[in-house]
Amino acid sequence: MSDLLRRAWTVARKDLMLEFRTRTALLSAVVFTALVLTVFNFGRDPTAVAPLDLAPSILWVTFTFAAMVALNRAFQLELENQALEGLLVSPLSRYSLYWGKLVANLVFVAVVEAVGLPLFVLFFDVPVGRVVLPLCGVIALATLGFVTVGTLFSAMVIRTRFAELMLPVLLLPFLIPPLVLAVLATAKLLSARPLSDSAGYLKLLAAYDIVFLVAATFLFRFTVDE
Amino acid sequence: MPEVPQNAGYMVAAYVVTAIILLAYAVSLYRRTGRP
Amino acid sequence: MSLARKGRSIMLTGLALLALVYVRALAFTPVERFQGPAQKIFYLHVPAAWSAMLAMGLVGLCSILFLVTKDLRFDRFAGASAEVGTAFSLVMLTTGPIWAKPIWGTWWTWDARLTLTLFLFFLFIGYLLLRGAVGDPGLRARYSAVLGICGLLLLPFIHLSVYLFRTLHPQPIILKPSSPSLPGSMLATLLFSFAVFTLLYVGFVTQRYALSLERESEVENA
Amino acid sequence: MLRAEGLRHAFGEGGGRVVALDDVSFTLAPGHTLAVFGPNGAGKTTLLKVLAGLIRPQRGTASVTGGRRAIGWIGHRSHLYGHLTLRENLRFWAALYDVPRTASAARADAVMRRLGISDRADQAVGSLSQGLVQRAAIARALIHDPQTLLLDEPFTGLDLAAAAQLRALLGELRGAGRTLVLATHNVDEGVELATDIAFQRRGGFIRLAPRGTRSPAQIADEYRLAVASE
Repeated sequence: MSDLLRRAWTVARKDLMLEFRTRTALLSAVVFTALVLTVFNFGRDPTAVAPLDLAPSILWVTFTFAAMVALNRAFQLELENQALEGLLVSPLSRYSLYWGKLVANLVFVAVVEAVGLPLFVLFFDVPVGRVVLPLCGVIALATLGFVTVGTLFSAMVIRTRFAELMLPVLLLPFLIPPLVLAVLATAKLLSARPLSDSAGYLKLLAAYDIVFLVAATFLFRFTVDE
Repeated sequence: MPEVPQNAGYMVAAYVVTAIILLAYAVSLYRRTGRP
Repeated sequence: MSLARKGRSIMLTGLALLALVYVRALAFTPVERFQGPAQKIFYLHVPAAWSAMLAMGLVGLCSILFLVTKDLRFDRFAGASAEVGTAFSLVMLTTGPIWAKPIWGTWWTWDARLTLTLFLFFLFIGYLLLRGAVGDPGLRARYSAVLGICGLLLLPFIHLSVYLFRTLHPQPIILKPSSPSLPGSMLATLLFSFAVFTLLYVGFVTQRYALSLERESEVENA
Repeated sequence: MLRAEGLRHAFGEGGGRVVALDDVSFTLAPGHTLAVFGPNGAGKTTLLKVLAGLIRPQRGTASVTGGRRAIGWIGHRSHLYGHLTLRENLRFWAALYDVPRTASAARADAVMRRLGISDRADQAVGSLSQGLVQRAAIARALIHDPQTLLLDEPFTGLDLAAAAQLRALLGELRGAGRTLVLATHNVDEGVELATDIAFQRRGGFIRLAPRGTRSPAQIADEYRLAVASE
C-alpha cells in the first residue's frame, strides 16, 4: 500500500513539476475562472436578484468549468513522446498511475479554486467570514467528486476524435450530483445556517466520492491496458 | 364533484408522437439492415 | 432463421400489439375523473420509461460482463441496447411534458424523476457519441464499458441529489396525480402496455444486434 | 532469461484482420542477443510489446525473468517529457524503477556519461536535437541497469558515429550477461551483435536460428530471399 502511494506521488510530483514549469495551463485556468466570474456579474440583473441568492450557483458553475479545463490536459501531458507507453512498461501499477494523476489534478484544481474563491467573495460581496472553514470542506468534497470521475474520463478521451468536446459531453452529467449537493450546502452555509443543516448533503457528497473513487480505481486499467 | 378536464388534445398528441418515434426507429433499423 | 429475420418478426409483432394497446387504451379504458383523457398518456409514458431503464440496466450489466470475459458479444449487445434505449427515452421525454402541461400546468419541471429521465437520455447520447468517436473495436469496447458502468452508478445519485434540490422549489402542481392504486381495467391496460414495450425492446435490440453483426461481416468481405 | 511460447496475436476483426504473430516460440538465455529483422508493419513492434507486457497475446505466453522491473524498453518515441530537463527525466524514471534515491543521481550521471550526453544534463529535453533525444531515450532505458533490453529500431535518428557507439555499448551489455532483443528493418544494423537471428514478415511468420558462423553478408542475402518470397 505504501509502495502504491509512493509511486503515485512520484507520478503526481512529476506532473506538478511539468505544470509549474510551463504554467500556461494553470495560468489559463486561473484567468478563465476570473473571466467566468466577471461574465456572471454582467449576466444578472443586480436590481432584481440579490447577489446572495445567486452566489452558490455562480461559485459552482465557475468551479465546474475550471475543473473541465484542467482535466482536459491531464493526459495530454503523457502523449508527448508517448511517455504513457513508458509508464505502462514500467513496474508502475495502474492504481498508482490513476492515483498519481488524480492527486496532480486535485492540486491543479485546488490552486484554481484558491484564486477563484477570494475573487468570488470580492466580486459578489459574499459574507464568508465565519463559514470559511466549512465552505472549504464543501469545496474539497465536491472537487474530489468532479476530479475522480474526470481523471478517469480524461484518460479515455485523449484517444478519441474531438477530445476537447468529448470530455464535457461525457463528464457534465456526472458533475450534476456534486454540483447540486455543493450548491445546496453552500447556500445553507452562506445564509448562516448551522453546519448540521447540511449534514445530509455532505453525507451524500461523501458517498458519491467514495463510490466513484473505488469504481474509477478499478476501472482505470481498462482505459490504458490493451 | 369536479368536472372531468377537457384535455384530449394532449392525449392525442402524445399518442401520435410515440407512434412516430417508434415507427421511425423501426423503419431506420429496417432500412439499415441489408435484405439478403 | 437468421437473427435479423427473428428480430424483424419480433419487432413487427411488437408494433402490431402496440396498435392493440392504442385501441384498448383509447377506446376500452375508462377516462380518469380528475385528470381527464390526458391521464391515458401514462399507458405509453411509464412503459417507455421502463424500457429505457431496462436498456440502461442491460448496458451496465453487459459492460461489466464484457470487462470480465472480454467477449465482444457483450459489447455488441451493450451498443445495441444503448441505441434502442435512446429511442425509448425520447418517447419518455416527449410524452412526459405533454402530460405535465395539462396536469401540472407546465411543460417542464425539475422534478426528480423528470430530471432523471433527462440525464438518462444524456447518458445514452454520450455513450453513443463515445462509441462513434473511437475507431478501434477493442478500444471502443473497453471505453464504452467503463462509461456504461459509471453511468449505471450515476443514476441513483442523480435521483437523490435532484430530489433534495427540488425541496427548495415549490412544485407547480395544479392537480394532484391520482393515487397509485388504479382500478382493474386501467391496471390491465398498463400491464398489457408494459408487456408490449418489453417485447418491442427485445425486437429492436435483436434487430440492432444483427445489424452490428452484418456490418462486421461486411468489413470481412471487403 | 526470456521465454516466448506459442505467441499468436492479430489486430482487427474479420477482413481487416492482420496477423502480427503466428505461433512464435523461443527462449533466449542471458548473454544472448536476438535480432529480429523485418520490413515495417511486419509485427516486430507487436512482438516487443508482447514481451514487455504491453499487449496481452491472444494465445501463448511470454515471460521475462524478473518481470517488468527487469526490462529496459526503447520504443519508437523517447518517453521523455520535453519540458523537464534530461536529469529530471532520468531521476523520475529512476524513481519509477525503484532505484534508491541516494543512488539515482549517481546512476543518472553514469548513464549520461556512457551515452555522451552529460553536458546536456540540465537542458530541457524538448530543446535537444533528434539524435540527442534518441541517446537520451537509451539512457532512460538503462537507468535501472535492466537485465533484459527490448529495443525497437534503436538506431533511428543516430548518425554513423553515434550508431557505432550504441553498437559498442550494446556489445558491452551483452558481454555483461544481459539479454537483448533488437528489432530493426535494416539488416546491417546490429547484425554483428546478434547471437540469434529471426526474420519476420507480414502475416506473422517468424523464423529463428542461431547465427552460427554466417557472415553479415550471408544473413543479408537470406533476409532478402525470405522477405522477397512473400
